[in-house]
Amino acid sequence: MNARARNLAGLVLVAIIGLAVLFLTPRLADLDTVLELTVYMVMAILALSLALVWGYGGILCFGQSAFFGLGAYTYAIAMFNMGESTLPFLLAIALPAAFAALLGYFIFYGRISDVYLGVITLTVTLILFNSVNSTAGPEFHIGVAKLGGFNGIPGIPSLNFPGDKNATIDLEGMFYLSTAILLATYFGLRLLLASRFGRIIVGIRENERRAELLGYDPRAYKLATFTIGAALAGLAGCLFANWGSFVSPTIFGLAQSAQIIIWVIVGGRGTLIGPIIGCIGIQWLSAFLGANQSTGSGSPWAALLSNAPLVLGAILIAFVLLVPKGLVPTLGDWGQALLRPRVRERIADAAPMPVGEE
Amino acid sequence: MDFVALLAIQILYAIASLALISIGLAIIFGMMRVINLAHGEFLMLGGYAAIVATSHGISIWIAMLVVAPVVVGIIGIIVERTIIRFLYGRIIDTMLATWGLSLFLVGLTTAVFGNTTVGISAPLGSFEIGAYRASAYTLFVIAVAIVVLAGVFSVLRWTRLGLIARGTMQNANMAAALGVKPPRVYAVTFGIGAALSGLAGGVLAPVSGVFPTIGVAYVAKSFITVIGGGAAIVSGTASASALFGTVNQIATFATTPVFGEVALLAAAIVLIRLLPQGISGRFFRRGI
Amino acid sequence: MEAPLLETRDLSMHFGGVKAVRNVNFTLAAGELRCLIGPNGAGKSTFFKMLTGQLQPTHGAVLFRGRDISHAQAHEIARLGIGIKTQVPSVFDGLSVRENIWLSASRIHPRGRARAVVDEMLERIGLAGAAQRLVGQLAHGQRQWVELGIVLATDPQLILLDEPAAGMTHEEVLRTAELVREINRSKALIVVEHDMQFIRMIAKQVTVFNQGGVLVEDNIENIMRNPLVRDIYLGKQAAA
Amino acid sequence: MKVNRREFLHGASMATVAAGMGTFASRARAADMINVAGLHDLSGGLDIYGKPMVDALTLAVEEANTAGGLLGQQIKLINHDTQSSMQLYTQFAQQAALKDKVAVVHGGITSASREVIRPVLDKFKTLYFYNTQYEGGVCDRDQFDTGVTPAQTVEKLVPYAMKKWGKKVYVVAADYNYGQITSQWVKKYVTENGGEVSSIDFFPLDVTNFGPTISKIQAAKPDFVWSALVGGAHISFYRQWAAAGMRTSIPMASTTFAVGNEHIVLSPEECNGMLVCYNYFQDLKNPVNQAFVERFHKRFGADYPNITELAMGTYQGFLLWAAGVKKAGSIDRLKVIEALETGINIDAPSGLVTIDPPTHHCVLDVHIAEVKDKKLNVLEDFAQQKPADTAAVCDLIKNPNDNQQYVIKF
Repeated sequence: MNARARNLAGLVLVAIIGLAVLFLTPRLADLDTVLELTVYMVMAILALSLALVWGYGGILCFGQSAFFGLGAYTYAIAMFNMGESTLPFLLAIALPAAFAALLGYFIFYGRISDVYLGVITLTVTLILFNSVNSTAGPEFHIGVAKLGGFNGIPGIPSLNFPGDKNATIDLEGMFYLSTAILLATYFGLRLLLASRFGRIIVGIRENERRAELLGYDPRAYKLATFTIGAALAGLAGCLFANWGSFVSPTIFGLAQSAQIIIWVIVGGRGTLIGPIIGCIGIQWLSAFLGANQSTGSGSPWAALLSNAPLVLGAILIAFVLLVPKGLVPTLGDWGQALLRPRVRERIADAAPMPVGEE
Repeated sequence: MDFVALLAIQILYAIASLALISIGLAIIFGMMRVINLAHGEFLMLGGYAAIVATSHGISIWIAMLVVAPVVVGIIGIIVERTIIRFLYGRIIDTMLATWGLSLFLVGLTTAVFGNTTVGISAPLGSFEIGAYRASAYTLFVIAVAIVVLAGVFSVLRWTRLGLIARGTMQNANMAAALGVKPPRVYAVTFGIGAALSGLAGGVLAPVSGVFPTIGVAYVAKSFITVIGGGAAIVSGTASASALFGTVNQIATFATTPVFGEVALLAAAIVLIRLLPQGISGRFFRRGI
Repeated sequence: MEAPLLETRDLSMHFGGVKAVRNVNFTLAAGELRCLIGPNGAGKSTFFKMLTGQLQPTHGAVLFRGRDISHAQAHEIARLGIGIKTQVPSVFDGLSVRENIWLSASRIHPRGRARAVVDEMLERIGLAGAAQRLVGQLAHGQRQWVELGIVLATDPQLILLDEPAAGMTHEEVLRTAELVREINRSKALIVVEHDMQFIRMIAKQVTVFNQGGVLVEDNIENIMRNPLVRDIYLGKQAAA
Repeated sequence: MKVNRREFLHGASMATVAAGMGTFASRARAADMINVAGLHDLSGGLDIYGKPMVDALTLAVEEANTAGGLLGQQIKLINHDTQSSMQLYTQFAQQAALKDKVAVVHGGITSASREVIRPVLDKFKTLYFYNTQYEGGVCDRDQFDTGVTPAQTVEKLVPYAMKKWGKKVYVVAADYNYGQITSQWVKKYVTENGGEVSSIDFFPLDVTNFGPTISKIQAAKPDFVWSALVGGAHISFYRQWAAAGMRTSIPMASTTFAVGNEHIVLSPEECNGMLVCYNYFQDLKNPVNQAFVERFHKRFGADYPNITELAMGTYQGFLLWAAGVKKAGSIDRLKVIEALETGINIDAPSGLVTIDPPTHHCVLDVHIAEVKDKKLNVLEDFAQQKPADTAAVCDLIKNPNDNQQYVIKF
């Protein structure tokens, strides 16, 4: 079974599971489950955005939440001012992308890389956090939308079918939409990575200097990757604002940024399905740990297990020590070890080079 | 005029506290390329160590200057032996592991000490500058920062330990040549870094109080300071703290704390853009 | 006569106080094959780095096909037609051999053509059998070949080879020399090498670097006889 | 081939769904019980406030159950730890309404969390009690706010403090809408009492260095400082204030201090003499309260630091809801709301607490107390304060479909 056949099998499997979740969940699960899954799907899109930028582009962006938050705030503010969701939806994607393009130009054409890039992106989110966090006063508003500072913006109107502001999308609709967009994003990225562009950004990740000496301009390719990632994060932000009809500055916070990175590491860099799994797994875990607290009474063990940060932290540590590559690549290794000795771990689920095709 | 003097002290204090919370991270990151996301929790633990010790009747000075660093130093070594040592050269994995560690420590402290803010009142009382009064403890913090930086510098510069440490970080064989096991050097270095963080946490406890989640307030700022400072541990940390502290305080006085914070962060971005190697990378080549 | 393919004027590179390359005036005609020799630290690699835009000269100029490229970006120079094979093979370790070659071929060719070029090149460097293997898992010699393949696939007019025979078995050295001569039928080359047998096999003109400057420039026989060269270079080798 | 694929697809989808369901199956549901949900932060930055509230709610439910439950049914309390995360507030509010099918949700600490919960519970027609003191102005028939609002406390404390100390006030406040709005009320009452507010400074909740501000305050030389600072980080203000030797020279009043037990965390030298004003103090000398404190200590230990304003708010919130249910003879949302709108009242530890029908807020007693050696000594009582601020903008009897939080202009 060669690489391409395996990839094809993988694609088909993902497609089947994806469609199954998409169409069967609302029929078989109760509304609460559907809503819970909705937010996981939205976050998975966010995870994918970093999977592209970092996992494939090799750009360790510590501030992916900046674009996520910008998307959410853009949608909220535009929505209050316009009422019809088509333009706000597009703005929520375009604005973060534009912001990323500027920031990226500043970074990549300034030849800033690895940990320094991490710090700059982190710093940018913190600036956004601090600024937005201090807009509680009534004087801070854009059009009719009050920024609300720490408390954020509640009661954000939901998306509507393009053109008709009264045909708002209901809760199940949001699930279908989010899941569909997640699937679209996944397969879209698969296409992108199988394209010449995708090959080149992986090449640049592998050996930037060599790519340069072959005549590729790494700055331009990184900038493009960074911008696409930001657009996706913005899209996720828009959907998130819809899901909770709420957005607050914590969306820019350090915790949020680190969380996205963790999803990718846990799931596995250099894969797309990995970060999705990592994201959903960790989200579900923290929700599960928080639910049904045993207070006062109950054994000390119960109390300890209901201590969300403690358990989550322990799991992460155990993870990095035992499954350093991340879930999917490790599973992939095991699987492929059975199939053939050579392992193509680094670009596990990217389709092979388009040679011998057509 | 008095006010200017007061302002000057506030600026010095801001610089000192930045340097204090950063130096431990600077050593751990600068010498072993480990991005320790649990750094904030090391500071937090230092605070708790100092407070618990004081509440058990130990003199506050001993508690802050001895108990806190020793306790956290030991914790640091345990962490290095049980987690970090498996991850050298895997910068990203250490990030994930230490992030997990930070969550774990927050959860643990909450379980042990509960979640309310605890603290000890600052000793030394206050002093007067003309019409104004300020906490004498401020001056103490400044002094501690100076001593710590000078100490780290001289250890690295003149002692065998420092030589071995610097050597090992450049190449492990050198330490072996000097008849020292690299693993031990790593453990000790990490321990010292942790100890200094503990010291900082202890010294700042009376000022800011301590609660399990206080680490978050520290980690980003110290990380930015360290990177802004660049490779040279002492001169880098010192110069970056000086820059950021001054910017932050002046902006705060002139406007609001928020703007002060934003000004600090903006300064960091500009700095890294202009000097991608950090301040020391530009001005103190091959310095300490 | 026509303008030289490559020309440097007083090309110099200083690191702090150290003058790694000083006032080098060097010319290379189209289609020429030139060898650079000289002891380690003579400035050969720094010279290459400046030709390929990896370093910006402190002063002086590099002209390629009559155009000043002293301050051009590395990728711009590559696109103008200078390819380099570095001393330590610089390849895409995480990608397969085929993907490596494809990455460079597809810079100048559309998909379909690129594929043909890749197959061709795989044959030429004798790795068609290992096409699907990760380059990171290949032996040193093989990675040398891969890098050569990458460079050739971008079809540059001038190729810089930094110690192509280093760490090769005698057979591999022979093959490499053969390949270099073959390449030279269509392209100009500058080859940095220590292995005199290898140089004899390929070179007519040789330039000797010493302490960052050009010591002499002559045909191989005279160079071999030149006492100066013996002292600073062959002498060293004999002693070594 | 086709068959195989269909079979496979079938299998795969079932597997997925099974997995999906399995993960959520773990949460129990008891049809024969009345489910009540509590949404509070037991971890993360705000757990300081959450923990006592959860304890109070737990006690209230246990007492109700030992007393035979409600309408002959036992009450099942479901506590969710929202981990100081707005996303989890949304998720758990949804879960409470849809999966736990609760009769009422008690919880939410910051106004932010309330504004996250409120729309969700409105959407799914679930009754919601917000039991924290807050800035006022929420007007929503599906919701009750049992905490005190500025008009009930600030209005009393400002004149008291001005009489005691003087007319020039310097306000330091947390930079979010509670702090913003409270400081506006302070300004209003100070000027109405013929004083002046020399400055209002706002601080994000994570600020810990107050050196510059303390200097600014000294430069302004006010008669006293009004603090509307909130949260663990802001405690350092009082520390640094005392360390600078200011406590003795410039006194301080607050309607946020001690809500997080600051008066116990800080040493007497750091906060003695500060004036505060709340609905509840643990040392209130009335039989109901003394009995309550005894029960509370029996349940959670005599060393329990202090029963906070928020804890009592939660306890009273539950009692009010229970009273509503008894009167309505049903847990049906509308019936309970109507029952509560008859102006139900309870004889609570803090005194008489009555639902104010038009605002769904509470008429209750407030007390001014002085911090003295880690205790709060009550100095003066003000009976039955109305939620005048919210009442100025909200009348749910006239327009029951109103649903928003007003920012009260004056």
